[in-house]
Amino acid sequence: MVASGSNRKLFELYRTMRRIRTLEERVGEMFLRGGSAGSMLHLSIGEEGVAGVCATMKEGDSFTTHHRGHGIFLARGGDPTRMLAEIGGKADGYCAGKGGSMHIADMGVGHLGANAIVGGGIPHSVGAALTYKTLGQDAVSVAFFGDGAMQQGLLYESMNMAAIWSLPVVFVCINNQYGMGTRIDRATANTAFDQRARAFGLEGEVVDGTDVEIVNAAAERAMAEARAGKPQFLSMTCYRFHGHARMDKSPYRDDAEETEGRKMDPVLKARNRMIDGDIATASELDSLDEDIGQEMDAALDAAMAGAAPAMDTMFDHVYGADEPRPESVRTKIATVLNEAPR
Amino acid sequence: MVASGSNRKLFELYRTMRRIRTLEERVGEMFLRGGSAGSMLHLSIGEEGVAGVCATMKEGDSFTTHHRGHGIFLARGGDPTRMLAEIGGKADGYCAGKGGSMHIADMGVGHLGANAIVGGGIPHSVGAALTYKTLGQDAVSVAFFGDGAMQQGLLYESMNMAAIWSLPVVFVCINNQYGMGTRIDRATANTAFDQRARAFGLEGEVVDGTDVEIVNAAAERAMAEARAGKPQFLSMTCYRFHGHARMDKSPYRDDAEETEGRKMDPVLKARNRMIDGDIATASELDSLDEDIGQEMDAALDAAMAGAAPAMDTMFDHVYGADEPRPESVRTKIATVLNEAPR
Amino acid sequence: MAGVETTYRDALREALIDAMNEDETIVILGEEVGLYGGAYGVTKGLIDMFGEPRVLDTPISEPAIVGTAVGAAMTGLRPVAEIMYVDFAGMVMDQLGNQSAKIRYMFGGQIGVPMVLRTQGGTGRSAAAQHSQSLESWFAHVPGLRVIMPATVNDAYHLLREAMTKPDPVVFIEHKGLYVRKGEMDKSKPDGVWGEPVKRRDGGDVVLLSYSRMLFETMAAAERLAGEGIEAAVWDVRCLNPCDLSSVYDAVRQTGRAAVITESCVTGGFGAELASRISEHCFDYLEEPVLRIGGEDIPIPVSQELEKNAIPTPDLIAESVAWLVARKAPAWA
Amino acid sequence: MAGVETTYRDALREALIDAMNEDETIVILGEEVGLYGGAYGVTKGLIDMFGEPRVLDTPISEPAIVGTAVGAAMTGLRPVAEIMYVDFAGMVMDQLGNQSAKIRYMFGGQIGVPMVLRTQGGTGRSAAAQHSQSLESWFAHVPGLRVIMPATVNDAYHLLREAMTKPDPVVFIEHKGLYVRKGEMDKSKPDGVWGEPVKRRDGGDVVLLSYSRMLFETMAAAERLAGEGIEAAVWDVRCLNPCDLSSVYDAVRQTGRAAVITESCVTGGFGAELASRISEHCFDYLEEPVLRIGGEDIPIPVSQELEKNAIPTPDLIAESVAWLVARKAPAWA
Ligand SMILES: Cc1ncc(C[n+]2csc(CCOP(=O)(O)OP(=O)(O)O)c2C)c(N)n1
Ligand SMILES: Cc1ncc(C[n+]2csc(CCOP(=O)(O)OP(=O)(O)O)c2C)c(N)n1
Ligand SMILES: [Mg+2]
Ligand SMILES: [Mg+2]
Repeated sequence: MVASGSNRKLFELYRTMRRIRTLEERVGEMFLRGGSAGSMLHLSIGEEGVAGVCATMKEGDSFTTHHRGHGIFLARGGDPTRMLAEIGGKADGYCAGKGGSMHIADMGVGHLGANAIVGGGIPHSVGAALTYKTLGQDAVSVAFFGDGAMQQGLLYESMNMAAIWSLPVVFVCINNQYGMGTRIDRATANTAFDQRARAFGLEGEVVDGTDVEIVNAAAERAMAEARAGKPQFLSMTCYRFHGHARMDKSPYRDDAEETEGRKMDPVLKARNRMIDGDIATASELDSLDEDIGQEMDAALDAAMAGAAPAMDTMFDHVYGADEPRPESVRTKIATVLNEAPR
Repeated sequence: MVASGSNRKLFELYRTMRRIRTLEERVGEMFLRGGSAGSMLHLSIGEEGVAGVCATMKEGDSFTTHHRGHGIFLARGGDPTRMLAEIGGKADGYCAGKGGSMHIADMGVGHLGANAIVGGGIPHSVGAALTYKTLGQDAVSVAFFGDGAMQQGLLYESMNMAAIWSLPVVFVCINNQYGMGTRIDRATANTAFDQRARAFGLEGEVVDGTDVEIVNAAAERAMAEARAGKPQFLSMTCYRFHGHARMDKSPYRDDAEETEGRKMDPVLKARNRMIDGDIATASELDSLDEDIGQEMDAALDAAMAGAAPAMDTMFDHVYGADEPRPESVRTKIATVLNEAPR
Repeated sequence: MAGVETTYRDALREALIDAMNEDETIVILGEEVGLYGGAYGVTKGLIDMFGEPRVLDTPISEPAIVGTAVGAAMTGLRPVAEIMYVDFAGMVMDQLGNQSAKIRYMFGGQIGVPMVLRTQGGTGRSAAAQHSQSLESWFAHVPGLRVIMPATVNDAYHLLREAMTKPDPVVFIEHKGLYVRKGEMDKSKPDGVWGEPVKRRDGGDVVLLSYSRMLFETMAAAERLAGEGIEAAVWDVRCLNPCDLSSVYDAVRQTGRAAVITESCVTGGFGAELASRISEHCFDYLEEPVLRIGGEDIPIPVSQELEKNAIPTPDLIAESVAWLVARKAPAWA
Repeated sequence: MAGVETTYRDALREALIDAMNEDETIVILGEEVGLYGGAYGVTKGLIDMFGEPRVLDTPISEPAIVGTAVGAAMTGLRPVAEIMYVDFAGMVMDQLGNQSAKIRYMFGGQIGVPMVLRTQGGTGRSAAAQHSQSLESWFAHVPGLRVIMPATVNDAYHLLREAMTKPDPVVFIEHKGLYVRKGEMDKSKPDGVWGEPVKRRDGGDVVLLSYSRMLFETMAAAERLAGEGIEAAVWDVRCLNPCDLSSVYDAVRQTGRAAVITESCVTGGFGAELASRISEHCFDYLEEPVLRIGGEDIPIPVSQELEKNAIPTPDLIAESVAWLVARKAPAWA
């Protein structure tokens, strides 16, 4: 059945969240099957509530993500096959196998790039917003980052600039309560992050990141304000379901905490709400989930079937077209020894 | 006459402030007479209220300053002759003519160093406080910096660490309302700096930096709290009387503003208060000022009479004693060419 | 159009003005670039001519200045960001080296970062250890960055103009000791080609390779050597990386002798890269080792006297080169 | 006391434990050094053994981590700060290069900064462009810093122990590809002297100079060359700066041939410094130019296949050296 209006909206948000979760599950599978490029893969399971933010972004808006950004990119239109291909370091990945999970990007959908430097991408969104204001474009840039970045000074320099220049930018902190093995209360003495934003002249809000409707409503407000030149900060509280990266078994937190934490499940919460509210039936949702499972299986198979980049592509894209590709070390050595005495 | 108790205190604070002002006037004179090492000399005239903070520090406490730190050092026991000698790049300056005005330091009085990097010295005070806590020493470290450093991310990283580790450190912002030609309201959208400190878990206060008694009372509280493991932030509002450095004529602000600003005179305010309160007579204070003038004249003459460092000292103190001094380029070349064919 | 005499500072300023008039996407951002006119006056008056936001005074937030420029460059602006002293590179190398330089590559060529980072370095003002450095070798070791260090007034104009047309980040390092230096600027005649060195003086006895302010100390040394009957060719590297040195190799193959003169301290400096390349490509022709004449391996002291002698002087250059060529060992040898 | 077989990681860990037991002023601070045990396990269990504050987990605030270590080192502690990846150097070069390295000098010798900055670099984990770099040349260009890069298990122990006794900041760069490598550790017998290279293999035909993980690729190449009748001496630089290379000069004067092998990209890399010094000091004896075999001048790509070939392989080293020595040009030449 699936009604219209706000019901329809919740249904779509659920679909997005389920696709994120299933994609991340496949990423984990890809690693286990030895198909990923390395083990530095950061799953956003438990953070699917970001779908509520992504749904408020329009075409022309841009965003930057951190090392745990698969879900955000998917929600903004990333193609799972090309995403998984890049995560596998394949030639037909979004970045031709050069960037991988931590450097995936797609200018086509305004994805200015994931970043392997905690906080590193934040000022890029400020810069994008500076472009929009300077060229009079009606667009907003959203910087997504984790709670760990709340301890990076660069964030506050970025917020301050956004505030003095009244830039259309939204800072979104995905507070999964951990930075690797460090629980947030061991990383800072004051976790009321909205205070920080206000102290630098922004408007800020902390919301339950596991309730996608709450996140969506807050993001709607924030995006509208940002579009009007009032930079915003939004922190969504959630829980990192799994280890930091694929090798991490989280020995630093006990099972009881994890069991509790995993009850903060944005996907399940939305599913139950739809069933309780007669927005959709369990079987409807089960078949949707199944379709998504098949979509992601197909994507994983297609991605893993892809080829590694040709060796020679290593020298592409170091500089723009006006500059010759760097000489290989082999060529350098050959030149030197050919010049040397016979 | 000069009474005892709080009156005596105000008198001493006045003496310190007058010595700061007169020393800075001599620094300006030294530059005009061509005796200073370069022109990057930053006078703290208008900021003499820091005397109120310095008076609350005990032996064993340490401090770091910024590029405008002459007054702070003098108030903590700096010897004007050796200070001016260093500012002149002379052999008998505090740093043997290697550091100059922006890198003056004296471990003897706990001066961990001035710094030419805006914000650069702040974490050094946090580190000193970490030492005191770790080794169980009853000492506090005070980081002095300007309002410009309020826009340096490093400050917030430092505050955050001080807060989570409950370190005995006091962050003192000397808000003279300018960073070079940029008035503070063009550098940030929210100048209520105490909010920033609280947002990171510190206690913070903004006070009138031109009333040395107010500054002193606030600093007393802050030092006591910090000693008890509660890091503090204090911002003292004042006005930079002169240009940023010796070459700057402040074309970016109009005379009317400067005239108004210079009315915020901490030295004059204390003097008038003492006269109005019958703590001291004008003539007593005039003769005190005269003595100070003679003291600083003598210091300037002695400093300028000093010799430049011996050329060879250039190679000292690059590494500790266990490492040979770096070879000079001359020696390197001589070695190479002596090895080469005759 | 004929050349005019002007200063290095004004040539840079005119390059910015001409480019901003032609290209509306160019914006200047940095500390004191607006009302103050730039710490060394290069952007004086530009905020009146172009207004905000094309000329933006920033807070004292170096990492965010560069990071903001990166994002702006990715989305349609051509930012010219200024870091007041190259000594502050240590605060921005992440945004510069990990972000701006690698974005094109990491993203598989999807996009570049067309920005210019203007900064200045070097000794000469008793500015001490944190305001007097020459750190070009840090940038030259980062693939994806282009590193430019103009010495002449005409290069100041033309290389900055060209930097503002490049599809990649260009680190443009000026020298605080050159701003008031006068020279001829001919907007219609560049000194040479981007990415290649320029010969500033002919000479058949030895090839001297330098850049930025040291070029003039080297020229002065060459004059002195001429008095002793030694003819030194002087080459200006200008574009440190990427850089095609083949013309220099040809010259060295003629003289069999070469020296590299840098203000940056010798150990780990860019002089090692230049000397290595010459040794590799001219090995058969070299009659003597390639000399590295550079700054002392020490922080820069504040005392004028020490500072002056912490870097190569015309005396040191001339005496070293005379020895290299004519085996006239100086007193200190 | 005899040697025991252990891993590079555990040798480093034991060095920290032994030193902390002997010197109460040593504190370890950095991201994940405590509960997590270090991103690569080097500090595993230390927080249980020594507790806080001797082992301090920090927020993700690299500049403040180093800055705090500087202040602590100036006031009586001996901090061992950890920056998880050398790639983050761009965030801390100011506190490291402008502060820790220059304080003794700027303050006229009043005080030093006895701290160790532990970090790790290099390729091998498909960690891509921002987690795979080799940036030692940045540090080696800063007077006042000491730069150490151990390759062997025994050096890992002894050099880290000695680093924790130095009166100045030591940048101690480990390699992510070596942590699980096994070797002998003899606490009573260091491999060699601090500040000097160590010969790892004898050979009269050519001298190969390397350090960190590339040492083992070079050793592998040397074995292969031996099969072709070419005897390569292999020297391990270990202490990059300051460093006394005179023993290497003597060796090169014997062979007349030398190559420098680094993982860092060639242009502006530390290999240029090593090659320049050898060319300067062994000029008369060199029969061939000193070869620089280094990483490609590109960011590190994520694809395993590309990553493997972005740095020197034993194949490349062996083929290049064979050509250098026996004039056997490889297929690609
Ligand atoms: C500047 C920097 N410091 C440290 C790291 C290593 N690191 C990678 S992710 C991470 C934790 C980040 O935590 P958070 O920001 O909360 O993101 P999350 O992993 O929880 O999504 C750390 C310390 C890094 N990549 N960059
Ligand atoms: C990191 C850094 N950025 C820029 C500068 C150049 N600079 C020196 S002082 C100064 C202004 C500092 O203002 P503030 O902190 O308010 O101190 P004040 O000069 O007002 O005492 C600037 C921008 C510097 N020295 N260090
Ligand atoms: Mg987190
Ligand atoms: Mg100020």
